[in-house]
Amino acid sequence: MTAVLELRDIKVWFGGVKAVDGVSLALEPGHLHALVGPNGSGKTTVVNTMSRLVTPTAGQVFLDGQDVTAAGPHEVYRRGLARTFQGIRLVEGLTVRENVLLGVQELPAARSRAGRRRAAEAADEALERMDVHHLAQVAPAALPYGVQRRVEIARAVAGAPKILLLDEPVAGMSAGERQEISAVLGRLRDDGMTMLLIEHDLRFVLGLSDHLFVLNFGQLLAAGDPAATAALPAVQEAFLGRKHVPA
Amino acid sequence: MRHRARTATCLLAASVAILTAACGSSGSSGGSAAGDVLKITYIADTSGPGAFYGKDYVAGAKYAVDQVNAEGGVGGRKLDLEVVDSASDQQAAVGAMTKAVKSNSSAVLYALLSQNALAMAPIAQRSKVPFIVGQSGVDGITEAGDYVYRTTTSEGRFYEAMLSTLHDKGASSTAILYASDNPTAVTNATKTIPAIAKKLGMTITETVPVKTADTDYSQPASRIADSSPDVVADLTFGPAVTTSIQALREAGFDGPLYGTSALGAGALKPAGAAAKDTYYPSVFIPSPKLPWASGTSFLSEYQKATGSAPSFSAAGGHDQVMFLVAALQEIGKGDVTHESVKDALASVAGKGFVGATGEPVRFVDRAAVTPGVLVRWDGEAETVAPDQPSPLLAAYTGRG
Amino acid sequence: MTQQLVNAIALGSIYTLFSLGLTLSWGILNVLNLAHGAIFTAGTMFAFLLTEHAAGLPFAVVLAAALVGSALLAVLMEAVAFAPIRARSGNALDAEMRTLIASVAVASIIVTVVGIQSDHQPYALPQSLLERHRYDVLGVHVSNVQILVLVAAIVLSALLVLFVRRSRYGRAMRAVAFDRTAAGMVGISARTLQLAAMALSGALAGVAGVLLAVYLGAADAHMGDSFLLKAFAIIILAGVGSLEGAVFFAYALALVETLVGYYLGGDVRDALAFVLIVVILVLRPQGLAARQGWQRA
Amino acid sequence: MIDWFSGNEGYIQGALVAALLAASVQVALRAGVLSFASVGFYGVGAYGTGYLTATQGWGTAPAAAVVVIITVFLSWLLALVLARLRALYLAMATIAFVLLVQIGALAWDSVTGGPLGLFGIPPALGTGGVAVILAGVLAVNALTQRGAVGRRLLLLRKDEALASALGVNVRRQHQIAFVWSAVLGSLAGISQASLLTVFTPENLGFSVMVSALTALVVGGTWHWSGPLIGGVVFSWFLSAYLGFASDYRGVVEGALTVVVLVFLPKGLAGLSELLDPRRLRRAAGTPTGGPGGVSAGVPGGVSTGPDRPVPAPEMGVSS
Repeated sequence: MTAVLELRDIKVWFGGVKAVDGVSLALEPGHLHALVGPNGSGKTTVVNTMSRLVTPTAGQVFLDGQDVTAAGPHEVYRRGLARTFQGIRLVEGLTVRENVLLGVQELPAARSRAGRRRAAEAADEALERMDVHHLAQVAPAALPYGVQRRVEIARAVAGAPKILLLDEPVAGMSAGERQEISAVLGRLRDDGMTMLLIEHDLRFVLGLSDHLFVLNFGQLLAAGDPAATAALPAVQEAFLGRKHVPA
Repeated sequence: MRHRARTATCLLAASVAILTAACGSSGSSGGSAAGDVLKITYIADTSGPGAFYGKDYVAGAKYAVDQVNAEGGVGGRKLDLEVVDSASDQQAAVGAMTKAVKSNSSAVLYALLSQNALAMAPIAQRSKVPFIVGQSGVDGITEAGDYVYRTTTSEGRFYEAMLSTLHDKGASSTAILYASDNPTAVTNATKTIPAIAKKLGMTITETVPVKTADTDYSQPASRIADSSPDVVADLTFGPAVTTSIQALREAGFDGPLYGTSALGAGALKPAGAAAKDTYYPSVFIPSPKLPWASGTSFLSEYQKATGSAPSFSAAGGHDQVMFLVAALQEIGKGDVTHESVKDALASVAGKGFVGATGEPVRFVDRAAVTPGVLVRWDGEAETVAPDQPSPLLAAYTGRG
Repeated sequence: MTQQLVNAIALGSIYTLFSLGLTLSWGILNVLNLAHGAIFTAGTMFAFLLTEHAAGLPFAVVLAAALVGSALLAVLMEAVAFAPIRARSGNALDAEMRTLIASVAVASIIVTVVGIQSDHQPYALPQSLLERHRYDVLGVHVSNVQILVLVAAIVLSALLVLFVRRSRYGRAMRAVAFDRTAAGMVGISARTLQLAAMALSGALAGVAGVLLAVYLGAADAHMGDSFLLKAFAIIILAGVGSLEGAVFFAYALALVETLVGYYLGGDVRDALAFVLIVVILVLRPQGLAARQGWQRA
Repeated sequence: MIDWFSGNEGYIQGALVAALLAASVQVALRAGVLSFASVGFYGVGAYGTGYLTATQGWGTAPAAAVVVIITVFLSWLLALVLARLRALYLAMATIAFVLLVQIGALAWDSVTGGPLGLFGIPPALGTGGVAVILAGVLAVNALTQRGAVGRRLLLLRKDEALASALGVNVRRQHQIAFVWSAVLGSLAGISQASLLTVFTPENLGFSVMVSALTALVVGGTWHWSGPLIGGVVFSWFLSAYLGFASDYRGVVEGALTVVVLVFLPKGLAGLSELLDPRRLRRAAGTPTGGPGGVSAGVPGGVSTGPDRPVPAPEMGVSS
């Protein structure tokens, strides 16, 4: 079974700063992977490298077995890699539905008239799956944070991606909202979606993920079964040891 | 839905605006010529950078109209001068021009900027409306056609006599500093002066272009001073006049300067004593020593009527009107149409008319030819140069 | 050749004073302030009016008055136009554009008023304000005005750099220039900071204007325009917000312009600054002197 | 009506050209490109047509066609060169480009006529022809204001990184916007040369850029009708009816502009919104500022959230 997404010895250096320093990992189809690490460990850079917003200093990125290291972010999106950002990034001036339409309208399939209609249907379906269809005509800025996140996820999954990268989807959320999002992620996993969840809170991902990657100082510290990996002393130290150090 | 509502409101707003504009303008441009009044539209740059001269042109034109009306008008008809501000802006000038050619004006007069005049002249010619331009140093202006006249002598024509005078005083070499973004200065610097210098046997030591907006003249001035010319042509405008003269003096050049009529009193005053011994040609200056009688009598009468001395711009505005008046007088009680005015202007141009800038003001190819006067700045005021070739324009007496 | 060097230094000093003010407003307020040239001109007009109405004042007083007048004018512009527009703009692009246009509109107002005041003619500060002397040093002409301009540029830029480096306000300004969210960190309200930056910027423009009017011998309503574009070139070479860079590149540009003008002619010199803008932006968008990576901060 | 039209034709022509020029800046801005380059191509269009018709004796139509093709080619090259620049940096680079075009126009005597400019350009297009061009341009802009293209443009200018992460080829879109903007600038130049019959270096340059952007922003930056409203207001109404202000014309114009900028964030095109009661109600119920992540509240209220394009490598499209 080939990995949906694979990083091979990725290095990302900003000037003298080694944000990511030799990370290799593979994401298996249908799994919910979690990438955890303390603040500043390079998690977002890893995601940005996967979604091609950052070009690695060295190493390769494979999507569905194809080398996409030189591809642009729009190209990997069109090939089935969708992502969300750490902060909510909905477009002001567009309604909820229009925001979700953005997730499908640039796909190659939406070029024909029939394709556009199918894409719109897919968007409406995604709205329903995320339970925000009743808000379709609302301006997103007026909605609660958790709902806005669901709209974003609807936008990301509307185009039926092969893989979904979620960059700290519950950051800054209340317990109730976290519950809500975690239920959404569980449903997506049940539907067979391959996902990578970036999170700095180890506990949040433990019950949710199938596979855990731990990142520290730009390097992969450990990987494997979530519970076992989290129990490793090195992982405990990385999280507890840095807990009191302000990032 | 909301887009449609917005668009509709937009269109509504736009159409209201257009209707308002339509109503606003119908009063001024509609209707035909009133029987006992001859309307003249005077477009002038009375605001913006050209305002200093533009306002004086208007003052001169108004004075002329008042004089004519005080004497009973032309053929029993009073003159009605409508002044439109073109704001030293080409768009405003062209807009005012298209409006004026559709109005009941017998002719359109304009001062001051060449750029604007160039764009306006073809409109006049296409609409077959007589168009009389004051100032405008560009020769091409009257090429637009037989409806277009210019009442200010191209200053380049004065240069030969000016340079001869300087040559007679012992100058055998000259350097040229000029504004390379001004068409008149470019022509004079690269064609007129070199040709004259060659004829007189003068050498040109340096030709240095500057831009009107430049602020550093020390470097061009150094170049000129280093070439040690006997005299220097300073063909710059605005504050650059002061700056360049001071820079030339600072760079060590102490000889006489000469240049364009743009040097004028306003531009030289800030330079003060540094500009002492600067020569330039003018079609008119407010001096009782002016070598033609109509000029000095204009000076005294204008001063009597308005309380201030007329500038060369006022004289120019006056002569634009007087040229038209001479044509209207020829028509007399006849029908004043654009065509009859054009024909009368051609006839007057053939004979010449008496104006403040010449007695008479003659025409060559619909452009005025006037005697001119060589002016010398003595450090405080402009004076008629003591060694005055009279007339300054040698060709003036020769032409008929 | 040495003479060209002297000329270039004087020109560079004026460039310096002008650019420093502009780089402050761009770096701190993110305003491409096209009214900077107009404020510069207004400075000359303040000085001119003062000498007209109160002849015999010492030069230092006239200079100080122009400084204060220009600073107030800049603050007024910030308070009446820029700040309300920023507060009401939807996003950064909108705010940048709208303040840019507002600065043009304000410039139009200032230039028109100065034009009316001066009757659209060049005007000059009285010769008695600062007697010009020319010294011949080893065959090179140096005037006292050139020396004054140089000294003023050095002293004022040194003071400004010190202020920005050492004072609480200055550090806050720097923090904002490097990271726009950092204003609150130093405990100074963003509002105060913005007004202070505009006041400084205006004051520098006013001083530069008066010195230039003295140096050139005359001024007119439109004199600021050509400096504006040169200053933009300098700021871009230096990197937005970099004071030391602005000083360095002000002199560098003046020197290169003077030499190019002398040897290759005016057209090439005019094109030089603009070619530099394009080339530098394309090769190094953050400017030549800017510290690496500050835009990532 | 015909009398009235012909009496105002000069102003109307001015408004049409100004609207085209403002639209040329707008189409770039809509895609998040703050570029003045179209004003340079305004010069290219005007001088190109002027040279080919007045000097070389070509017909206006083939001349215009050739000029537009040259514009597409040159602007595409320029877009490649300037691809990395954003916001004020791009604005600055394109200002420099326009001024270089102006210097070129002054220096290249044999084609441009130097400081004197070109005159005697045949008036082939006429007011009607230019009005048709403008109507076509505005129709395209109006149609692309909504639907998929409209959404894509909004996304592009609000959040470039998000756009690329949602499959938008940002660099390509910027190039298209840049070239389209240049073509509109060129069309404005062709129109101006043909209407005025003269074109000089003074018709180009800094003040032209500033007027184009002013007309656009005052008219309404983001609405298709903005350029038209701005053009009509500045090149027609203010030119024709500010006579009463005489010397204070510049003051009145400047003050009006500031007032519109401060009180009408959407420009004069936004006036219709103020008059629409339904929108007013909706606006009242909707807070305008986004929540934390969308636009961080920062000093002065300028959003510096992800919608601010900066020329840093991780935000741009590095392919």
